[in-house]
Amino acid sequence: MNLILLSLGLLCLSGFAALVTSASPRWTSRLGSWGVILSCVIGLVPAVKVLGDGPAQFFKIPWGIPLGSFDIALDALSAFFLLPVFVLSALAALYGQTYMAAWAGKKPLGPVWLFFNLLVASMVVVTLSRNGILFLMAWEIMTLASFFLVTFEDERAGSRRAGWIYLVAAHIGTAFLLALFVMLSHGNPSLDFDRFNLPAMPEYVKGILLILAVIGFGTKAGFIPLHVWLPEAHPAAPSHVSSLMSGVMIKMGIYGLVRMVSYLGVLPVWWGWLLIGIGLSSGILGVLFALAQHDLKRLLAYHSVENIGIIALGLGVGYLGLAYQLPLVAVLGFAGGLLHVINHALFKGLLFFGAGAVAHVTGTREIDSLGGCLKRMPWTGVTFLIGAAAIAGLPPLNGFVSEFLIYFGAFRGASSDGSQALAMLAVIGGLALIGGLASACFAKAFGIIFLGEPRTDHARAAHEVPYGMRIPMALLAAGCVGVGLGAPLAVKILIQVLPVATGLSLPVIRGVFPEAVHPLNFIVLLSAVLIALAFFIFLLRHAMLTGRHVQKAGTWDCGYAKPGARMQYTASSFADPLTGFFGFFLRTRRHLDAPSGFFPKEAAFETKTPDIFMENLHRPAVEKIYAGLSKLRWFQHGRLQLYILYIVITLLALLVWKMR
Amino acid sequence: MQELTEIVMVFLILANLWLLASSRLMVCIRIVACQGIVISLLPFLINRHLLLTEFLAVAGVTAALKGFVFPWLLRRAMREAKVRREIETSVPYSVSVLIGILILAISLWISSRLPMPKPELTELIVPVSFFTILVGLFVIVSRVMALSQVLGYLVFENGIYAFGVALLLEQPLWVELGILLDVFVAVFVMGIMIFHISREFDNINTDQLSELADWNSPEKEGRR
Amino acid sequence: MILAACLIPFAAGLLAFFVPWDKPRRVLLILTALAHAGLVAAFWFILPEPRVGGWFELDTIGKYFLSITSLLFLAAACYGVAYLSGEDRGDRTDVEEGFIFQNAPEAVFTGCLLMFLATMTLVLISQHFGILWIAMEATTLVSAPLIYFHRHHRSIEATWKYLLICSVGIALALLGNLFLVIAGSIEGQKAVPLVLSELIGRHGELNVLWLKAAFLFLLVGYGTKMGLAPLHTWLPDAHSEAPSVVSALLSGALLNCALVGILRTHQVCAAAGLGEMSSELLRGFGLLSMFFAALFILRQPDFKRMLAYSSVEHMGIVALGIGLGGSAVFGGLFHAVNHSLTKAALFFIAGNIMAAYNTKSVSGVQGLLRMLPVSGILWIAGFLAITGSPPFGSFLSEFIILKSALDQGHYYAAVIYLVVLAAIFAGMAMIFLNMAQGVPAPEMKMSGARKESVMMVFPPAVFCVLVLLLGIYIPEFLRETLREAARLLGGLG
Amino acid sequence: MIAAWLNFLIVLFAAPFLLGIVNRTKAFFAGRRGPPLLQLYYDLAKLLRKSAVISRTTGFIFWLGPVAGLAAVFCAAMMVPFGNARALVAFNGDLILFAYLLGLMRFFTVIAALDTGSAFEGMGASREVQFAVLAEPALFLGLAALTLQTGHFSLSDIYASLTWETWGKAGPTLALIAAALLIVFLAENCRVPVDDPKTHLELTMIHEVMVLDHSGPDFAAILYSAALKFWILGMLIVRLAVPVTLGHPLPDGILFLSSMVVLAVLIGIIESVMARLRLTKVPQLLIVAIAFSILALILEMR
Repeated sequence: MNLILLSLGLLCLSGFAALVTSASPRWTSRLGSWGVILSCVIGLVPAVKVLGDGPAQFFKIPWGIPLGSFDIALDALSAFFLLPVFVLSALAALYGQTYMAAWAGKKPLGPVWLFFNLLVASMVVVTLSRNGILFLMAWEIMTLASFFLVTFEDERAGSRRAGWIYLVAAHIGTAFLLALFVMLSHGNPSLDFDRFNLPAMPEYVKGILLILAVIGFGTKAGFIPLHVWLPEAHPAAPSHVSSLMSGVMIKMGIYGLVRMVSYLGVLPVWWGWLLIGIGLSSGILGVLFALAQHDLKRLLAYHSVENIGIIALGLGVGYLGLAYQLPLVAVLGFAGGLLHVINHALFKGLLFFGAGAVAHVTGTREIDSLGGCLKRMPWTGVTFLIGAAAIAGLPPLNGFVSEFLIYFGAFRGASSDGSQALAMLAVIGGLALIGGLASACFAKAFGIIFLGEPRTDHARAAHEVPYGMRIPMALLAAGCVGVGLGAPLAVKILIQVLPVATGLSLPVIRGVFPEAVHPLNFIVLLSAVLIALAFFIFLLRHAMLTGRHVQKAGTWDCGYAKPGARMQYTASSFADPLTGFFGFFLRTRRHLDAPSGFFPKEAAFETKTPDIFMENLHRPAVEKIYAGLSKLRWFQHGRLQLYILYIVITLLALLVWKMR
Repeated sequence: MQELTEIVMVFLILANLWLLASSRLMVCIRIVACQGIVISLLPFLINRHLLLTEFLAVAGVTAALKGFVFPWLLRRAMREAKVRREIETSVPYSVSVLIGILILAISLWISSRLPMPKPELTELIVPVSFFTILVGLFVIVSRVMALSQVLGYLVFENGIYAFGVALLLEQPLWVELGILLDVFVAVFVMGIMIFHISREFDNINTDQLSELADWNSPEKEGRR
Repeated sequence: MILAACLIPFAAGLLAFFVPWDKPRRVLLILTALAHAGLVAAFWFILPEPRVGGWFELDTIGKYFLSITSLLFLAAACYGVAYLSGEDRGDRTDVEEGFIFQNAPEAVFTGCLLMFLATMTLVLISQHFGILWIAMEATTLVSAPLIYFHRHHRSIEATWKYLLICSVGIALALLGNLFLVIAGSIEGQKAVPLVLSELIGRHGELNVLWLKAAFLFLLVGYGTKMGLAPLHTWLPDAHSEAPSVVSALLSGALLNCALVGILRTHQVCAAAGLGEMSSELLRGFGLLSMFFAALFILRQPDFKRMLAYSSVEHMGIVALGIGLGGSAVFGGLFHAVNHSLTKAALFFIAGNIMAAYNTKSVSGVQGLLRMLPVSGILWIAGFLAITGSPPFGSFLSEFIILKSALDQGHYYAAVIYLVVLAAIFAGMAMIFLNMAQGVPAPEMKMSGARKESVMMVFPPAVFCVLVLLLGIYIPEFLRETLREAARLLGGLG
Repeated sequence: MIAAWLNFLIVLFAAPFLLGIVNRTKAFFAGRRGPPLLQLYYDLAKLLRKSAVISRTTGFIFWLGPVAGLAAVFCAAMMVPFGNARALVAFNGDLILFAYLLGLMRFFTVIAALDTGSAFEGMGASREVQFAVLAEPALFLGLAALTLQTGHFSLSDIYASLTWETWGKAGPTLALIAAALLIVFLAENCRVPVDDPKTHLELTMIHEVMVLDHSGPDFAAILYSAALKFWILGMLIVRLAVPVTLGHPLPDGILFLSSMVVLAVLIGIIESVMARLRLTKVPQLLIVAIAFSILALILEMR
């Protein structure tokens, strides 16, 4: 615990040190980023220790505010969520050091590092805190710190808008959490988690609590339709921040959900159904929206919604397994969902780094303006490819492992008797659809950005990024491969986590765990075979072609006279069949200036896919309510006589009411 | 003595109604002044044994303020602001009188709901003071000119004084004096403000004093 | 001792009217503020003796609010001196409509400012309802010239409305006091004196019917001054037209004084068994005020008006907290200090913004963080504090109130409370962030070369830091005071 | 284990043969003699001996596509049972890995196509992913229906437990699953009515257009992977349709092989008698497959 506290202290200290040295961009970045890296390394030690069968650690001191106490504990669940926090934060700091150098001298970097470090620190506290006030404070600091990072480029109106939406959404989510914590500690003079007094709670109150939790935490996690802030905020932030936000910060919502629900004891059956419903809608709609995006970071942001949906599916399977007393299904669901948390941190962090690298050197995030970047930036390209394959859930990478566990849990659950089977089948179908769409989407993103010929001068200007940015990407890519190939080992860390998350006893978990993860051995075996085979075939091909005359020629142009880079298929056209097919959900807006006349000059075709929830739900609702309310503004019309009349009427009304 | 008190009460009621019916500003000021003098002498009508020097002093000061100083302040403001002699109202005078009678009914109802623990107060004094208070408020609400609002405030104040006159006697003197001082300063400051309003706007109609608002009426929109 | 707190500023105020030179007068202002603050600080160590038969006494509630007032005044004095020296002599151009106007004489301003402190102090130290009333009306009268410092038609309008609405309201409170006298009148005996301790001590002898009526009148009367909706109508006008330093005092100190008036009555009612009714009304007015404030904060085009409505909101929160009883009283009282400090800081910064941008309109201000970095940061910090974001103190106080509401089963109140708070957050976020972020218009950069003077950012900075500290740690003495005050108001400590 | 290896080797060798049968059937229906049955073997041998022409636009993804694709389909083939004989690798949940390996193969084919920068290949890739998106749920739900029916989670176990009695018990269910799998089979293998492997107009092609630029050994790898994929998906249908167990590996194997041949003939017939669907109609066909799978599931859950 001392190490964790040390790490926290160091985070804050280095943040303020960075702020103080704001005058020198170099020192600011150094202090800020190395502070994060060092404290993450320090923090990893106890986290890993606890996960590796170590005892949970506690620390509690009183705190001079009402209802609060500085009560923190490091148990397996906390440690599990701390793992990606520390790893990705350290890498993001390293990456950011180079990435932010572009702004040196143009903008003060001190605040950026301060907020970055505070963001990391607040996430650590969120996972550790065992007191409602402490949790909420850390939660809000997390929001605020990330808000300031999102609006780093506040000279852009888009950034400001994104920041506002993010802040408001997060705050509304927090309002639900406030209610949640208050109700959990009903009648208690303290908000310590261990004093939550729940057995006495009637069933309907439990239902209310679950709803509050799912809305409050779901807003942060990005469950549809609470996700609207996500596609705005992630693209606006600097890339290392996007990667941290998407990779771990939104997972704090998942953490909160799992942690709070773990205090509720036996859960109603509909809870699992609800999560599966949320998971399906978030997963499918998230990936569909991603497919329709032209902005790389926006695309990645929607993929975060998708992956949160997958995690929710896993948890939903788990909770249904608990509700129907199917421990194996529960373990599989939870294991898949939780492992996906780490996996998503790895590959989404990697992808945002890659996106940042591309945007950094080309100056654009428009997928359709890029092309051919793989040759110009091989490191970025290859790592991005690994990330893309991983997020698409392809073997032998990590994304497949977690999705496999969820699938397997759903298959298991589907073939057990009980009404949960229907939900499980929905999970199977949904996951298959999500998988196909994600794979399509990343084929598009990777293919259009990195392959082919550069479509614009932006893309032609691409060059490899410095080592400071390459190394984090390479490490994360290695992580994706490592978790994929070391899956049986990777899931072992879950043994300690699952009792906390599921409420099942450790022996029960130990009983079903081997059966649950047994297939992973085969998967890893086949993955190894796959890689070996690919390598073998490559050698074979190499052997065959050596000595033969391999001709270089232009791409087969089907008889066109002069194929150019601009004739290449674009991302929009690539995705068009799918977006067209799902047009009902996407409501893509098309704008066509058709060529006309015998010698047409300018023609333009444009598609734009705004968020349907934002466009058709949130914005109109807000406008309606506002329009209704603004009629009441007549009240303040400026006429003194009537103002005095208000006083008289109020007085008379009170007299009539109270003196009857 | 009962009869005398009741006569005074009837006078107050009539004065209020007259105030509502009158369109002449000077007349109104005089009515309010008379009302103030009568009310300041009210304690002696209610309780004869109070002819002590200190109470006499208070009553004297009150009468002087209400009967002479305030009217003088108002007239001065009128002169300096070059106010028109006619009162402008948003409610016609005839309707005002009708509403006045309605207010009288309401006052009687309210006072019937509030039994006085002190029987020595006459029956009429409570409803009459309520009536005066409400008439004062009605004048503030219905009259357009800033000056008549001050007038309304004075009537309102008179009503409260009439109500409290008997009760305040039990309270320490200088509380009463403090209250009087406040009222005096209030009227004084209001007078100054009226002067400034007239200088700024060329008249003292409060219609123009409705620019600070969070809602734009159609006519205001049209003006812009 | 206790009367000195009132008399010192009173005397200084009188003196200020007659000091013809600016410099000494400003020094006098600061010295008086310092003296007052020192005196009030001393009260924390040596509780002053009651005076005039218990008419003037510093109980815990009074001490708490007096300290807030004094602190605020000290900051306002520092800020005010810087502010006054920045005001041009002679003809000035209006920021909104471009006409020429002049300021009121500075002597009048300073004098009234000091008198304002004196009258507010009097409100807080008086235990006698009559004196309380006199002082309350006096605060209106001496602050009216302050609002009318910039002499033009808008400030006249604001002053006139302030004067008339508050006078009418407070006159109703006088009627309420009279009812209180009747309530204390007993056949054949001398009536119960209007002193708080007497009224509470002899609660059994009070006539409940008249007490009820008295409470209603006092609530409406002082509620007008406190800015409870729908009686708040003067508040946005006065706050937006007054100089920022005055707005800060009005919002941070004066509203509290009116609150104390209501609290005193509430104490009597609670003692006489009418606590249920008075609490219910306070809750109702609290929620209504929050709702009305939200209505006008959303897309408010004038940032000073927005701050004014925010005061309505926060007074609503405090009233709600008091009305909820239990531990919410603690929260409500604690919220009062958070609100006062934050709001004062915000008004100070609003003054800085107006000085640099020459406008009160939200759309006219952009890029504050770039134009006035310190003010910009404080503006954002103030925004977070005023909306109750952790780690600021207002988060704690609002949370305690929420918890109490839910613990006691006031579910509807809790829901309305949360919804309104969220709506206000959204509305304010839009306003504050649009102002703070972005790039200032190019011509601004040229003209707005005026530096932020230390005196004009130091007071708000201190307040922001204080509110932040209160969110992280409440010192034991303050907790004890709040508990004690909450107990006096029938809440849990 | 040895039998499993043997079966695996048979698959590896026999896979191209099936395409020969399809082509011969089609030729028969068209009244032609058609290419030799072993034509694909000849093609592969020829391609392997040739050198390659590679586009200047491309990079390593271009050759990684065929290589990884072949490796993936190899691995997938290891998990597919040979009739009722257990596969080389069988474990609970292998059907998930099986489907995802096919997905991996598709992913690499698609990005290899995009690597050329050709508008036509991009178009093919785009269509490919569109159909795959819909084929995947159909496949998964069909397999889920099979696991529900049999209670097993491994392809080998599922297919080993299928017997005529199962048909007797749940005939309609199995028929629906088979139909769904057949549609998936046609789509995944780019057969009529989804795609026409014999088309010569780039604009209308799907799979073939993606590999326009590949040549030599790379193209051989692609052709061979396609043949393997044809086999392994075909097996899912064949064993479902003919769940006969004779009791001895040898006759069982022979029966299975001949069933595969029958399937190839059947595909040939389908290709001969049906026209290719308009591209916009293809998704509807796949939706039908999903509907079949769901219907099968509903029947089971009754």
